[in-house]
Amino acid sequence: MSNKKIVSVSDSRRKALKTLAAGAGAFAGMSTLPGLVGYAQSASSEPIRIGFQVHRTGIGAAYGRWYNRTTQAAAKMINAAGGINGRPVEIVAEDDGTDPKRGAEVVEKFATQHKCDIAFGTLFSHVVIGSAPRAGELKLPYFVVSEGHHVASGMLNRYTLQPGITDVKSQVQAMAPYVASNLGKKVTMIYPDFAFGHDHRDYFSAAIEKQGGKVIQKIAIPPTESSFTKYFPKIPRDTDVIYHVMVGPAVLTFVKELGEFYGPNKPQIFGFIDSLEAVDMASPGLEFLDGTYFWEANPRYAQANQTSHDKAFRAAVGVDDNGASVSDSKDVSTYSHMFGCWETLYTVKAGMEAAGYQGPKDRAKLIEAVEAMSHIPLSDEHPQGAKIFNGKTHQVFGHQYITKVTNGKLVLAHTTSIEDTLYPDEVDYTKKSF
Amino acid sequence: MDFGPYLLLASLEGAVQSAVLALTAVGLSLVFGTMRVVNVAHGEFFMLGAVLAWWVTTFVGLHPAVGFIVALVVAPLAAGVIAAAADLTVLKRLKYDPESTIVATIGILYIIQQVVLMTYGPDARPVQAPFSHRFYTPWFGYSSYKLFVIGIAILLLLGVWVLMAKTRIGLILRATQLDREMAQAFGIPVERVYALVFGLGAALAAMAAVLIVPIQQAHYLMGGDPLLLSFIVVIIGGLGSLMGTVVAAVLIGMSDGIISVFFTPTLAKILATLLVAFVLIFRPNGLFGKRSS
Amino acid sequence: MAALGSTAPNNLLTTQGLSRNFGGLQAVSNVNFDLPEGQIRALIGPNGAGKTTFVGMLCGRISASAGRVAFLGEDVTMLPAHKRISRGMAYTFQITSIFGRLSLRENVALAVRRRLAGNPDQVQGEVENALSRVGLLDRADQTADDLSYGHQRLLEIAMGLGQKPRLLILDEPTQGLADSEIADFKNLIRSMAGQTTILLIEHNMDVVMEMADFITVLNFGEILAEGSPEQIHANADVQAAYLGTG
Amino acid sequence: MSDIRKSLVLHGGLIALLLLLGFVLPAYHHGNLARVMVLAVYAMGYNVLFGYTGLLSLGHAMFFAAGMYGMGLTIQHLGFSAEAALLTGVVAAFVLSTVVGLLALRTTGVAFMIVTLMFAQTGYLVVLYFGEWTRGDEGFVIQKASRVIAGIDVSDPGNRYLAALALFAICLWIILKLVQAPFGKVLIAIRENEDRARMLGYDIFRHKLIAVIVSGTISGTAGAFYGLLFGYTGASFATVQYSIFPLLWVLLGGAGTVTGPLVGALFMFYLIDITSGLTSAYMLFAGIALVLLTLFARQGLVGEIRRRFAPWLP
Repeated sequence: MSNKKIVSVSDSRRKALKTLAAGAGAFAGMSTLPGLVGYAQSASSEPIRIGFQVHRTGIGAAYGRWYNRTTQAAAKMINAAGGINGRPVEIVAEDDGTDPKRGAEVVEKFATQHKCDIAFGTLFSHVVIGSAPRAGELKLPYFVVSEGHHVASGMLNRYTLQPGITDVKSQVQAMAPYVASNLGKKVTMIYPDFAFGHDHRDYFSAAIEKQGGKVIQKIAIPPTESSFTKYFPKIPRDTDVIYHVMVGPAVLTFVKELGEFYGPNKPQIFGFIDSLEAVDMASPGLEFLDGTYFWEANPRYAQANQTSHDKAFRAAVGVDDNGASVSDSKDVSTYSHMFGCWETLYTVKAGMEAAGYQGPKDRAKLIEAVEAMSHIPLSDEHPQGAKIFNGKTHQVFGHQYITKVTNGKLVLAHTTSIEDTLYPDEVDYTKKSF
Repeated sequence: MDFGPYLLLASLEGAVQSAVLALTAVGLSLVFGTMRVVNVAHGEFFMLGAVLAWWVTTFVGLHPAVGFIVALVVAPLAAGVIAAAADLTVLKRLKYDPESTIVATIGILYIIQQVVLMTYGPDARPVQAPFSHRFYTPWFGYSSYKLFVIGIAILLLLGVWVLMAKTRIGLILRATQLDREMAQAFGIPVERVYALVFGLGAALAAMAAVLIVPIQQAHYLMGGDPLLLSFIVVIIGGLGSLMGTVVAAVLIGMSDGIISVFFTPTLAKILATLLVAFVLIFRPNGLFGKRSS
Repeated sequence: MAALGSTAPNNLLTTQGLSRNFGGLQAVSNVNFDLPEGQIRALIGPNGAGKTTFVGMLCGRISASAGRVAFLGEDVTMLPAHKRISRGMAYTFQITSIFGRLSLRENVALAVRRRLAGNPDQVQGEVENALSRVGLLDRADQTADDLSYGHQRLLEIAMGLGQKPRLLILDEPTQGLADSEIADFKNLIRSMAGQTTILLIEHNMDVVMEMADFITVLNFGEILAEGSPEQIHANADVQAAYLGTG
Repeated sequence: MSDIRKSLVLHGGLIALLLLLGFVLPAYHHGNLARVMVLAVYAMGYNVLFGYTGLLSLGHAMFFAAGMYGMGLTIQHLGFSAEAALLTGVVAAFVLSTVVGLLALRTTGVAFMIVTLMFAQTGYLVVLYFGEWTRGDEGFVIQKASRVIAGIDVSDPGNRYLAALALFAICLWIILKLVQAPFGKVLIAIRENEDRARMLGYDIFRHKLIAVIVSGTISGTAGAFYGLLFGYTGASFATVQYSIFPLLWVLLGGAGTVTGPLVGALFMFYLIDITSGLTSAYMLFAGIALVLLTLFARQGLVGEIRRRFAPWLP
């Protein structure tokens, strides 16, 4: 963690300062601290520190590795192009163990020890929800890349935003029209029996009914499960489409066993790529997936109509045309999620530059600047596609992709419009105080 | 699906789980029975077996079957040696005091798990089955390899039984189990026997993992469930009773499969878990344990 | 002195048809036993005669298969051990059983406090009294594990004293004691005579003959004979039993 | 100076020190210490059962979670005030520990470990099963507005620290009183030699049951406060891992010592916080620490101090 060392250079001086401040401001309550510290910092023109909350260990580890590569790549790009407001960007990474408790502690560490300007990069929803309250209390802008609905649901606070990746509610509802009109109307859903799975269940059931379809069976798999075959008989015979979404180390087992169970004569199968993120499509036992469909936020395989932006993005992060690491073809990326880190960092850059961000005292300005954003065009900064950011709900909305497995590759079959992903606001964070 | 076939499938799944569980739990039971040590790190030796299997198969690289057979020999051996070393360096020096050994093995648990994390990484990696044949009933398809697992597990269990009942080593083990001091008096090198038993227990867990890893993937956190389950099995089976352990493994494995037929998955897990708790509450010495503990 | 088999009102403890079998093996069968208040009673018999099982049923460590136990005129057969103890029994284990990692003081205090949890000062006093009576007061603050075996036996007796029991059951108290220690022990028992009824399981015949007012001989779980030391000494069956089983 | 006096001075001094630290510590460590104090309360509750009574539970996360969810759910769905919600959390833990005690105490030793483990696992699955209300693994935020105890906003770091300290001080006092009272001495006696304690006339089951209830309720109180002070309620706190933690903290600090849990929790927290900067496999150091502990300091940090220098430590 070389980046840590850089931090410590000017650390001692600030520590001393801070202790004094603490002593003085003690009776006023420690909450006065960040302000003072901010003053100490803004004078200097040292790097902009971005606290990167990364799942190095725990069930999120595979995502974490690629989130890290993408983030480091983006930071490199930004710095090569002169940084933010002329200041270099420095990524301060801390492992949260994919655990909400540790996550909150890490956020505190960013704010109070590493003196980060913002915190960023969290994927797993329970870590986001566990950490966001602390970010709010510490008045630390917290840019998550989680695709959870927690931000737009209004559960969190003014300091938490998700400008880089569309949330699950949008993703799911945008799938319904295609599923209903191309795959079938009687759907059986298989999903993990926790909140993420319940979101899929609830939003998709509602969306498919709007399309005249119906979810005829819902199979919630306990997260502690490591073998799945025994649940498949619960799938009704008259199912047109199996809708599956799984996470965690057991995903490959799940898909393989589904294949063993059905063999050649299977119903239509539509899955969220989460079931196979970071898993090689060529893994033994996945042949049967040929002809099935997947949601992807960003197609893993370079498509025929690949944009120059996607090309540049792959080159920068080190991903080949099959979505695997250029250095190791077995090391498959989490391509449908990691772009969010890249795009979020560029949004932060834009926000800071718009706000004329100097230091922690300008954090509120930064939030307001980002809230002011709306249309985000397709570009090298936003290679996944054009987006609309909703300042009120702190949530971004973008195109979604449906790909079909053909000869072991995921080939683009459909691209949704941004409108497909929109839904009525559930909160207006701009009305909440800082 | 009709009830009959469903039950058949659930039973098959239960049987696979039972087989692997029995193998893992017998390892734990052996250690407890002979050494009176509760080995909390048992699950990590299981995990070690799976990870080593991945390494061996990728290293060998030839036909999956070859790699599999090599792994079936190498992984348990390596796990056994590591376990024996842990026994000689740590447990022995604790004089096998029950409380301290629990703490120490918790420590060993973390050490093994984290060293694997550092070297093998946090990913779940697949190991190819020695053969990937599927057979189809009118209602569902099923992997022949899973049946193969059941077969092998039964053979291995028979092997353990022969070892314990028919060989001189078995005799020594049983003697040590009955009365440590007496065994020592009769010139049995108890300390070496303990190291052997601890290694053997770990090897059995590793073997079970090699069998299961083509079905599941090798992951550094995969040790938790086998530990809990084999714990349960050993207690339900009556501490130290190998036969009881096997029977309990079958009961637990099957019930997990069958209960899932009748309830929604999570509810099934809840009921299965409660079932175990209440069996112990009303038969504190396990189903096959002697009355006085 | 109470006559054989009588159930006179002054009996502290009475059993009727008390039996216990462990899976077929009849350890104690149909014992009728009376213990008058204030007596020092010895319970003797060859190894495996069922002595420990019998007293185990008296104080509730072992449940009876059949028969009843009456203590202070009340049926206690169904009561758990701790309830019988709190009614005035005390039991010292055959194999020394003390709180090894605690101080002698605390060991005895645990025995005393059950009666006097209320007032610490009184506890203090009784603890030191009990310890001084077994001659361990000077070691009061040592850890029990550090004591010699003989002293641990004495500590156990001190715990018995600390309970101020109506009935004190001593299971082979002199086992493994040196002669000098045995002498001290005898004095200790004498000093208790009158205040406490004592049931003494003992192998050491000298101790038995010297201390006991009355002796009950158990053999194969049944009462073989009862009587004064002289009567027992003269009893042919008893000699046979001992010679027979060594 | 009498032992009671000594321990009064020691523990009084500890509280005073923590109070002082609350005003001088740099923000980061200030926040950590607040956290650790609440976790230490969890461990102190665990210690009553494991350290003093000698019963090894592998399921205390269920009590911690009972307190946390009793607090969180009533705020979330019934709009309870913080005070009422905290009380609900404590009551929830009390009821659960009573039921679990009555059932689990029919077993001993390893069976007791497994039964508690199974009950805790059930608790975790139940949280997931009722995801509509609990939001399962994701959990939910306790909104800032509801985090006000008696007019004091505990989302403010200064207040949070003082609240945590108050909780810690009260529990420290309760446990100190408990272990110095005859009742506590009996618990120790049961730990040391259950059969002997019974034959001194003590009702073992009753004492054990009360120990489970006290232990579970204190742990639950910690859970309720943790959720409120840090604004989050989630299922990860009900997992096996969180049943193991108090065991580790207590073992590190010293089982059967009043201050051990705090020392252990603090030690573990910084062990992880510091080593996580060196490697992602930071639990490796926890493992090594445990092994070394069993080899060279069987009684834990405070336990060793008591053994070598201060036998009077409660």
